[in-house]
Amino acid sequence: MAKVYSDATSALAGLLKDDMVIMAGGFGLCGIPSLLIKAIRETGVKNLTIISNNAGVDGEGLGLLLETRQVKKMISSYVGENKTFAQQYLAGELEIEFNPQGTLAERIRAGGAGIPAFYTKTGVGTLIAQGKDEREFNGEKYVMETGLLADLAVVHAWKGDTEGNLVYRKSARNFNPMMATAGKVTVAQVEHLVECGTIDPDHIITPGIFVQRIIHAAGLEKKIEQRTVRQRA
Amino acid sequence: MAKVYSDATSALAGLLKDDMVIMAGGFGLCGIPSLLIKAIRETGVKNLTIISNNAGVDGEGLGLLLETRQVKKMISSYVGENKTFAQQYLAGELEIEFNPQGTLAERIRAGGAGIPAFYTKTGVGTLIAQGKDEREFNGEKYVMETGLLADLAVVHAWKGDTEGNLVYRKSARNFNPMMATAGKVTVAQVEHLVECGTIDPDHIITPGIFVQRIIHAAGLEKKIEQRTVRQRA
Amino acid sequence: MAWTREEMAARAAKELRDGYYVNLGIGIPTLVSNYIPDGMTVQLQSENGMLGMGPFPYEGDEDPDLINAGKQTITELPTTSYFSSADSFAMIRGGHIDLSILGAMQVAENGDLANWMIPGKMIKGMGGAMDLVAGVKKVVVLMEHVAKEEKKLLKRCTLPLTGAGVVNMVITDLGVFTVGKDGMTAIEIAPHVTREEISAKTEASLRFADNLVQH
Amino acid sequence: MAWTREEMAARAAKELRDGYYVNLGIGIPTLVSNYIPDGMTVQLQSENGMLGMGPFPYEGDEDPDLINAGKQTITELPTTSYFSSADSFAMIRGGHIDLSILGAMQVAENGDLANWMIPGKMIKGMGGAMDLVAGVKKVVVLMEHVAKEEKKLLKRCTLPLTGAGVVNMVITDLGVFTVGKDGMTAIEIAPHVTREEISAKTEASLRFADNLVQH
Repeated sequence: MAKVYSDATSALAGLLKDDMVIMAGGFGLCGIPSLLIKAIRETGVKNLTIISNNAGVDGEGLGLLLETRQVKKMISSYVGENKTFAQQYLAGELEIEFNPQGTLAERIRAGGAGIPAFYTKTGVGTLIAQGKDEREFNGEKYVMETGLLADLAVVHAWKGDTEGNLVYRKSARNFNPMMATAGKVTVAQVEHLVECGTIDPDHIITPGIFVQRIIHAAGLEKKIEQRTVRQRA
Repeated sequence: MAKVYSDATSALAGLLKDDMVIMAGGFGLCGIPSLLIKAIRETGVKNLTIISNNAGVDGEGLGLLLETRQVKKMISSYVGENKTFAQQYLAGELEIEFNPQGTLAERIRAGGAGIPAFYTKTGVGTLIAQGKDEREFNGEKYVMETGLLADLAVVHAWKGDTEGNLVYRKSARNFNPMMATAGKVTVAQVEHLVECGTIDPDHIITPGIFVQRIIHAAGLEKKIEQRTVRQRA
Repeated sequence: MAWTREEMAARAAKELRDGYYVNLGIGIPTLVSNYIPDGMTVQLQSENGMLGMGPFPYEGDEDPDLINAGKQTITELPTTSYFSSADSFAMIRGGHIDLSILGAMQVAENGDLANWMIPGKMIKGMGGAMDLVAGVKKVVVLMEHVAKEEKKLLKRCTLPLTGAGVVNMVITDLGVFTVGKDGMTAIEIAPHVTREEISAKTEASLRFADNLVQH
Repeated sequence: MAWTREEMAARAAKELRDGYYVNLGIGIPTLVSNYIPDGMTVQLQSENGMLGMGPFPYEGDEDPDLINAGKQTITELPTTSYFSSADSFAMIRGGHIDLSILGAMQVAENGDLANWMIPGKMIKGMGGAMDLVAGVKKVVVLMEHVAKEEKKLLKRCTLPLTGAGVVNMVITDLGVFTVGKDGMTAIEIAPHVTREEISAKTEASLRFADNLVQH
């Protein structure tokens, strides 16, 4: 069962269809599966429901799929940095379901872990709890949130081996590990593709069982959204 | 806030009282907080409720607390290897609450993660589901299980730094990371105590926020329960 | 001539497919790993927190930090990864394991499975069995057809259940049986074993498949 | 004379304790990290998956894989650890963070907080704010007392809530206010600010503490 594909387009072959649900890792532009998103755009697949913490920015990340109007609905926690998004949303062309960031992260983890629903304090007494079951535990109110699954998860990792074991680098980890567990099929782009046995098995964050296809994203250009620096003394 | 203590006894000082709930990491005798268990025994604290996947063996691990009858109740998934346990249980001197292993692991994770309850397929239609809420999601039945917390968690790790960041080695990881998150206070014994900055921050499994006290378990003797080997060709 | 334990394990190994992730229970199921066909890649999961389980170590190489769910010393492979028990059972509960092969005391024609307690006897606990049968995509039971004169393929389990309606296939020393919505079906019979013998030793309503294989 | 943003941040820093784990919101709260007293150890959490957040990098040292929850480039410290968003919010929701300091549009006398949406305007989303206010042990709001003539300390929030009954303390340019079961209490007043000015600029029922500190 060879998991390694030569490029993003071949790795996505046969996996895309209109109206599907796709999870895409990343926080802002950090740790996003940029090559896989570009390849999705090229296929022209449409009416997508995208589960991703953010919606990219104009011309980068998921912003690319918004430009081409391939997205029907976003499930996100924050979409502030995207003019295309704002235009389509205000024109009623794009649906959005806001989830608190921690609830979104936990819903994805739950989906991958076979947990159909869980209770959280987050959002109790707010719009987020409307229409959802509430229940008291130890005298405190909690709201029920459901697990999320996707037809396809696309993730970015720092290093991966031919078995699909993944490790992430610094804050580029973010949503990628949970999404890898919650896609019926998960495709990973990795900056360094290595042989099995090269990564210390105690350091692996995503075991290969969760990754069906993997590509080497050589020489990837990674964007910085907000370059903040301090002066040298 | 110095987290490093000189030995198990001083690390537990002020934390123990009768009738408390203690979580103890480990699977079988693998990755158990052996020094901390011995120190708990020496204090004579009693009527303990212990949450641990197993109950040790005679003379090792939690078996030591059973010998001295310090345990009132165990919450475990499997207690097969312990004669003291069997005797006390059959004499009605020891309570046991069996949890499926995955449910136990998830209840502990949920406790530490602020999730008071979740649904699982595990145990539906069995004794385990009796008296628990059941609910259907997508036409399938699930049972509600609640989060678990403890007054104290004692865990074992391979390496730890002075901030309390922990890494585990091979299958000695098991229940330790979740338990570290679910104790009001968590005390860790580590085989290698190192300075901050020594462990690659991408490799840390338990961030120091979860560990209040830490001791160096130098030259620890680790037991093997079932020595199985193959012959050299 | 009923199958031996080794033959039962070899038959169970035919349920493996290339790329499968598999959890093997204690006892006869453990033997299945000896029959993985050459050229087929199968990763074994150990529910205490390991994927890619290797064979027992050479004498002197035992590592107390490296055990399987049966608490036996084992080894790692180039594909190995380690994770916590919560992550391990997230993997199991979430349906990521393709196949679980485990032993049983009783299996009912509706797929119910009992393998963890006998009322009145000391209860050791279910360990990870309830999670495995509830979560794994395909559950194959490997057991003797009859134990101490007691039938084990039943209309209804008399022992407390490990899981309800969870078994997909049973392999015994006498044959191979599928379990589905339409009940239990014999699809293979061990050499020199007769339909009559199987019927006599089975309480469950049993259909014999049209394309039944008599080994 | 109302406090400046820097003075407000300095006052908020007095809520820090040695060994605290703290999450700082975007805006004025970020400035609080400049006022951590010498010799006090405080670890800053960034909810995108980092504990032990360091200062901005020197020019040329920016790393696209190392950003905070405001998407700004930052650095790591010897104490730093990284984790997933699920683990990060497990930490937050589970009550492991001691203190959250964040901005707000409105705070009500019952501790309700509104800081994520204005009906009729483009909604950007709540990000991690709802999780933080629901999960963190102590929530301190740092904001202007009045914005564009609109009062912000109210009897009831008029904007959609971020959390109900979650605020423990409010620090504005005019003073410091605790929020508890007995409502809102002014405990400190900025230099040259009068009780009358505060009362006039506050809709919430406000008690002045017996041991009120007039700076």
